[in-house]
Amino acid sequence: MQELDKDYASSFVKYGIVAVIILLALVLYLIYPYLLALLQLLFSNPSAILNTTLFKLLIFPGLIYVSIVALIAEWVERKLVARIQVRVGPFYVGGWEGLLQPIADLFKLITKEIIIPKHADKNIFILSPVLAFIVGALPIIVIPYSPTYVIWDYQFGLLLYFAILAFYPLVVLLAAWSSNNKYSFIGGLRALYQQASYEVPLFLAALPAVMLAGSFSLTAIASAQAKVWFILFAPLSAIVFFAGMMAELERIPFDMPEADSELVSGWTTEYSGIAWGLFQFGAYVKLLAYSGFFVTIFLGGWQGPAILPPLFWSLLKVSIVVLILLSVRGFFPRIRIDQLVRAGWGRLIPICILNIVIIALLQPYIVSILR
Amino acid sequence: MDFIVPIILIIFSSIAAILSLESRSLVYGAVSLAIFFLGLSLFFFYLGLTYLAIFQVAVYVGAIAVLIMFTVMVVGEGQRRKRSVPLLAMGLLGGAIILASFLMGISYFFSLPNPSMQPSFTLVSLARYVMDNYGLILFILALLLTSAAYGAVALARREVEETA
Amino acid sequence: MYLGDGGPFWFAVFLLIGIAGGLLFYLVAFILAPRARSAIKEETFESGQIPPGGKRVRLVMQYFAFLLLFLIFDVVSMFLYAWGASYYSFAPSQSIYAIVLLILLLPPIYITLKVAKSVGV
Amino acid sequence: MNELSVYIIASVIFLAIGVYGIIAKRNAIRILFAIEIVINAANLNIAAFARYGSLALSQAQAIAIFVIGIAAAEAAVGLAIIIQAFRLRGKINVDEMNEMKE
Repeated sequence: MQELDKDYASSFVKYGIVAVIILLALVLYLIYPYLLALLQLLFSNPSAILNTTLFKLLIFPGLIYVSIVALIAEWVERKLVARIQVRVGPFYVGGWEGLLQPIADLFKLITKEIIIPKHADKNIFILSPVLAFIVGALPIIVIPYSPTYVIWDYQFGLLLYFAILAFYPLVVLLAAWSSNNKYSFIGGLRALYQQASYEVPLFLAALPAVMLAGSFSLTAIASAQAKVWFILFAPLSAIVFFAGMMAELERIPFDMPEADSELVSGWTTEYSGIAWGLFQFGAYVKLLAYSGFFVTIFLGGWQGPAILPPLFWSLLKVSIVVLILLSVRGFFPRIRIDQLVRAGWGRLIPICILNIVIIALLQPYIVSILR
Repeated sequence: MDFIVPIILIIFSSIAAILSLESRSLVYGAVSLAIFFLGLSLFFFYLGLTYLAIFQVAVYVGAIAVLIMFTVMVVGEGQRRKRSVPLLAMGLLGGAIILASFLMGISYFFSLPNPSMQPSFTLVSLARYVMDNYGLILFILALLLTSAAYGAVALARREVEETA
Repeated sequence: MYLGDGGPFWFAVFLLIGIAGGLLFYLVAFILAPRARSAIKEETFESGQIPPGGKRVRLVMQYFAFLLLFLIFDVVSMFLYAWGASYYSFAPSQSIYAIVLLILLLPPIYITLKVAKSVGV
Repeated sequence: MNELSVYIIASVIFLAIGVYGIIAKRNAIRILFAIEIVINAANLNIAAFARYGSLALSQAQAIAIFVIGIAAAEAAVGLAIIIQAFRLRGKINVDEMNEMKE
């Protein structure tokens, strides 16, 4: 046994101080005029607050909403899978049906010790959970929940979404490599193969939506579906996108990177405490981001009968997609990595190409329907 | 006249580029290279070439940096040997010659009046350039990419056979 | 030019808040969590065994060919996006380059899959 | 000093760094890094002349994405060669790969 590393605690303190400095700089320099404006609005015209970007960023389609939904999704998943498997699931914490279980989990994780294994690359080991969380959370900035509830209505929103998620394999690979563990590294390589094999089907499956709307802006794509949802023009692409989405999220039929019966916990094996918690939190936020994206490009976004507000429809659709994604876990066994790669390249990409060619050739008919 | 942002970007990207070549660990070098690609995409974004900036991130960071990092992790650091001084001197000399000669060559740009900026672009004109005006180049590039895919698969084939 | 009230500004704010929030979790954990260290606890986890081998493990990779194909396809799909966004301004006959681009890349996939299958991966 | 020259100087700096790396490094992976830096320097030059020159922005982007496509093909083949050299020889330093000479 070799000597323990002496400056173990210093990296936490160092990064914690960096965090405090960033927050102070943000509040003091960047956003304090906006905060002041928000406070003035609070007294003069409270309903106008809902339309300020700072409110959107911090509260509704932004950070707090996403965090709460991620916590609820954890509870729903445990409860749903338990019911499918005729168990009870979380039951005691929080009175009714264990509703406060996720918060208890959060407190449990935050008070646990963070173990940094021997020979681990300390800086990358500590920073990669934060990066995984932020890469999962950033895409929600372009996803519209209604014509007004979008943080950044960007002209290239769809491309920006894919560009942000392109960082994810990098972060996974770094996390797996830095823990210097065989299980982690095998899990990381599996994750890389999986992400690489299913990113191309995702790109190609989202292309029909861009073609039909004639724009990269996600708001434009959603409002182009006022007459017909794009899932009717591109049903094959929607199926492929759903499969690719589950693979990118490492949900159960595609969860080889975390295969807990083979690889302990995949690429998160050496992570403990809140470091692991950040990975899980990031995974649920990413689930929400993917569901919102799927709803926007295939299921018409906020479109629906005008009896109820657009916000209701988009939240309803997102909840349904999230529920389907979560409940799949109870139904399917895990598939093998070679079956996964074979299905990704041999089946999904040709199906995507078929759908793109069909849409390209049927252009006159589509113009007569959509325009 | 707004020099602050480009100068910050130049410093950021140059440090990343130098670190990617000079860092001790190859993995840190690969991370620095990814940061350099990101810095370049920020340049493109600031110049208003948005599609190119996002293309750069998706291809360079999302694919090339990942592949390089994968290769580094599998191949390992290689044998670390002492720096060879003649090689280092030659490299520095080469870099200096490039820097000096190009700076001399372009020095007449410095005194020119500030050129006018191009207006922003439309996606349709971009697609017209890619598919119509440069259609033949695209066709040749498709052939090149196909042959590169063939070549890469053929080179990696032995690997597949051995690990099976 | 790009600072101020625009989207990139809020993007940067979001990024900074995310990073600072994530790091702040570490600070809270550092204050709340116990630190009972021991050499055995920091040993690399290997299901209770003492890990063999050196510091960094290297593993052989399968499916490397698919990673290279991924690189090629990434580029091609970005070209297709440039075409796809201006779908309505091209006649179907003008889209021939895009379709040729797509069809040309199917044989390498087929060959890679065949090679992979012939060696039983 | 005009704004165009700042970007050209940036591009020349990156080019010089890349040329230094190609000459001074012996590790094949580092040489690949240096080549990528050179290609990116070229792209930055195209982008700068598009913004401040007579090249249309869309035309410059078309040219630059062709360059990136070629760079991707080069990286794919280069990495396959590096992996293969490592498998066969167990080393990735270019000055040791001299079996063809003997």
